[in-house]
Amino acid sequence: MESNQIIQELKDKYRSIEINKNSVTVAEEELLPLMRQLRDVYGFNYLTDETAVDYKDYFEIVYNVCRLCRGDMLMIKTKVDKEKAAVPSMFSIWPGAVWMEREIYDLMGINFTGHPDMRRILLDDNFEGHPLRKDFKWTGGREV
Amino acid sequence: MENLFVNTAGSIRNIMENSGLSPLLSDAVLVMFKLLAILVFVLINALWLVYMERKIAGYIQCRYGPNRVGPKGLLQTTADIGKLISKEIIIPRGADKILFLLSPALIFAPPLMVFMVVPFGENMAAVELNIGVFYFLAVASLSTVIFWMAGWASNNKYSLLGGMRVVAQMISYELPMVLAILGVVMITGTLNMSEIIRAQENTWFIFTQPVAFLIYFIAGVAECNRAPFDLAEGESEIVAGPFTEYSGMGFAMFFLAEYANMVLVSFMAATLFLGGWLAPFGLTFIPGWIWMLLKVYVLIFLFMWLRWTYPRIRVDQLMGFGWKVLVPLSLANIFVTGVAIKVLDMIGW
Amino acid sequence: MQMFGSGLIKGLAITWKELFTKKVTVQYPDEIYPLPDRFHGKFKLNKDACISCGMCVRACPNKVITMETETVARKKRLLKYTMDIKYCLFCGLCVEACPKNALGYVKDFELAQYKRDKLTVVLAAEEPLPREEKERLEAEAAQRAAAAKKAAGARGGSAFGNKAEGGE
Amino acid sequence: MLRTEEFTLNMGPQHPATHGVFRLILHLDGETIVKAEPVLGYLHRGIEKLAESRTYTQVIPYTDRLDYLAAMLNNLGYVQAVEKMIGVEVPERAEYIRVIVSEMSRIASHCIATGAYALDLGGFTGFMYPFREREKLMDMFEMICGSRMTFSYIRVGGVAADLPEEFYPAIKKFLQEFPSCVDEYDGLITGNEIFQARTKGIGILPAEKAVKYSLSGPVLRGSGVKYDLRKARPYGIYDRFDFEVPVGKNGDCFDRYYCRILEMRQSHRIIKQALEQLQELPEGPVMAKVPKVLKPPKGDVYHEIEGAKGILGYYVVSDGTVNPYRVHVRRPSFINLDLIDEMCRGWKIADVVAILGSIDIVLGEVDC
Repeated sequence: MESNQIIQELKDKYRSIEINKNSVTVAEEELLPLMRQLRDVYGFNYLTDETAVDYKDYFEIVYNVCRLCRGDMLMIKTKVDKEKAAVPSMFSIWPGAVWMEREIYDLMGINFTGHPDMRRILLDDNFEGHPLRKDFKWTGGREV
Repeated sequence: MENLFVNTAGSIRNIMENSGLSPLLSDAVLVMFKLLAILVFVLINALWLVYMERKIAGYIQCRYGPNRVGPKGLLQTTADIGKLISKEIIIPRGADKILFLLSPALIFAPPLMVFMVVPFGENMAAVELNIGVFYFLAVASLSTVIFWMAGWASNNKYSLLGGMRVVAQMISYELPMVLAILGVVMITGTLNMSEIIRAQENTWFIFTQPVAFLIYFIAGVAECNRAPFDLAEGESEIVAGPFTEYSGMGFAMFFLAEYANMVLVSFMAATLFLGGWLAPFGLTFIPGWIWMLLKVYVLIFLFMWLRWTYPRIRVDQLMGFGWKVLVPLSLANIFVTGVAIKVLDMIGW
Repeated sequence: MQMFGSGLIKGLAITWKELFTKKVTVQYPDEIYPLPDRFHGKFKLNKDACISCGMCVRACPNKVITMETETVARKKRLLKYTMDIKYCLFCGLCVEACPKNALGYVKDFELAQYKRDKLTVVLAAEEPLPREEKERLEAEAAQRAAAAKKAAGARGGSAFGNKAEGGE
Repeated sequence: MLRTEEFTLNMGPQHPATHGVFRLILHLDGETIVKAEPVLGYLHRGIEKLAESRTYTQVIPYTDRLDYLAAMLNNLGYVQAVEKMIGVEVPERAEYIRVIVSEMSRIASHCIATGAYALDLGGFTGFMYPFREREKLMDMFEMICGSRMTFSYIRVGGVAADLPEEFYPAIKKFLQEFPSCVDEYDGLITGNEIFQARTKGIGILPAEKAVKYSLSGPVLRGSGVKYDLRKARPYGIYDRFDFEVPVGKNGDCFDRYYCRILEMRQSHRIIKQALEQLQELPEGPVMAKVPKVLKPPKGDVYHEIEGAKGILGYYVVSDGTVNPYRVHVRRPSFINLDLIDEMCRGWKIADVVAILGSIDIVLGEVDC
């Protein structure tokens, strides 16, 4: 089953899907059912990467899932507005997302609902602020 | 050359007797001299073995080993000891001070005490004890207590783990060592070391008791905490075991005691299994005590060779191997020796 | 599975063989291992080749190079060229960025210092020209420019076509 | 009944067997592990934040410092991601040099993994022999790009410079000796019964759990999952070489370790084929026509390669300016660690050292 066929099928099922050049953007509400269907029906059993990007007026979470048997990969994005900053966690579908989401929470400040232990992973526990945000202020250091 | 040391001892005794000392006093002074000689021998040996081990380790690992300090690196160990002496002895807070300072002082005692009994050559043992082997086994197991003292006193979790491992290891390898030596004692019938050596006139006990030698050697490696049984100070697991908290001279004492123990176990193996000062195939123009040293150094090379080839055994594998393999094997060896002695008696050998 | 001890014996055989193989150690202070010619070591600056364009300053990811220049008679002159080696990544982007290949490496890797401030390597340090020297040079430049304009004006009609008229 | 009490041991950031500043808080019952709590971040330098204020070429020296034991593979991953965005065509000669150099880097990384693993289990000599081979590789890297560990040699559009003349005899000599050296490791480490007793059946990782927890590289292949990006989704010119992907059977420490030994042999095969095909190539450029200052079009790209420790992915977002808007690195060592707690439970301290060594982490990559 080629990836663009899969995307077409998903498009009829979930209305909120937009297809851009190399990825598929889906609304936050339909994220979990879509991902579950990807894993169970289409066999995307391996979540290689999950990361977040801080654009001007929204965060964007980027998932890359792939099938070990055929090796092809799909990129799924979802938008999160900056104040709420919460997304359902992928732990229930791919437990490998645990540490990736903890790192996103730690560096970007996006909360993941349903995550087993939502703690910082890289920085110290009582560190204020999330460094990878564009509006992160800090003093000292050689950076301008 | 054969009894160089025996003659010197005799001439010292005559000098003292002529100068009017009572025989008892001259005896005491002579024993003092012997003990002093043994102390110097053990310390020089410990220093030399550290250098030898690092050279052999280097050559095995396609590098040179120490060759900068002194001619061909010979003063390396003295430089190390000098450095360690100048280091500050740090006593961790909450450590049991008395035990902490006592254990490095005591660690050298058991090996030195046993060296009194070891026959360096033809009637060259400092004290001709007729329960020599028994005395060796009794005193050698004392060092377990000292390691545990060091482990417990330094109030550090790694040392505690190291100390407990040492106790478990040394006690459970004491048993196969005793049973292996029992095989030899059954043949000779005496516990006196010199007698055992004289009993090996025609065949060394390594040929009549190969299994006992193997068990004794493996148990010896475990007694001195040498690889592959160096669990006490497994660097990559519990940093340095009982002597993690020691610095300066304390650490040096533990470090050198390990080599003194190794020399001791090799001397015992040479005495019990390799026919002490007896020359192989009758080459008696080399004096006996040089043969003894040669055999000891061959065994020490074997210790070092093992250390630089094998990884470390895990604790429970070590115990399993000790109790489930070595002890039954040594019991079987005793049984076979007993039967063999009976059969040989019957056919009147 | 072969006999239990055979792996152990094989291990001993290997270490015995290695005991007698040739050793690989290089006795460092006495013999130095021959360094390849692309070696990224200490920096050297060819002062006269350097046109102080600042390409290397911009190419460095860690802002290691600082440069001071002085323009005399519309010609830039390099004054001070320092490299803060403790931040240097030795990636070589600055050497590649230099159009005149003025910056290069020396085959020397002993860059350690005892004091932190010694780590700032000064590759060029000239005094700014004294004031009267500067005026003299400016005056000369002004004469040369005037002479060039006069010569250009004399040959105005023929060689330059309309470009020269545009220049007036 | 004797009241026993659990005690916590700090296999702290400063420990001989943690391959860097990785901390594992062990809750022990005697010597058996009840709970192992990893603590990371002691080497977090914020490379992803730094990359946002550098130009695309200036980010390359920072990617060297991620997995500093296989820096070429980090460069390759980042550079191929940017090339995918720009759509530049890398010349043939540069492609071959990239394959040779990254496979050499993979062998160097596996040499350290094997050596450090033997050292963790106590075999000091087993540590020295692989390092001797790694020294030869590092000397060759020094010939090619001037530094031994942090190369920044692979650039967007090709490689920094062509292979020097004295490189070819050196690599040929290395290719001749290397198989006998790997046989030596086999004889000394793999065949050793004590080593097998310490690694066989320890830290079992079932295949579906490895897939569910997104592990990758020798850790995943040790559990029997045949997934190597060089075969599954070939990038660059990897489809021109024939090599196998070694796969373990029961996912214990020994299989993970042995996968690396077999991978070294396969990398040796790849380098040999790549060198032959490179020498048939006519002389040509090693760098495509790429502007001095790169300005990729707006957009993003996610590109994965098979790093030494596992799948190494780069997600680069560009907003059309000179600096990347966001660079995210999918770090295999970081993700391979998320099962460490479950894998260590019930084993002894000595096994935690064995399990951690078999996962082969590098803290530069874990903390990023």
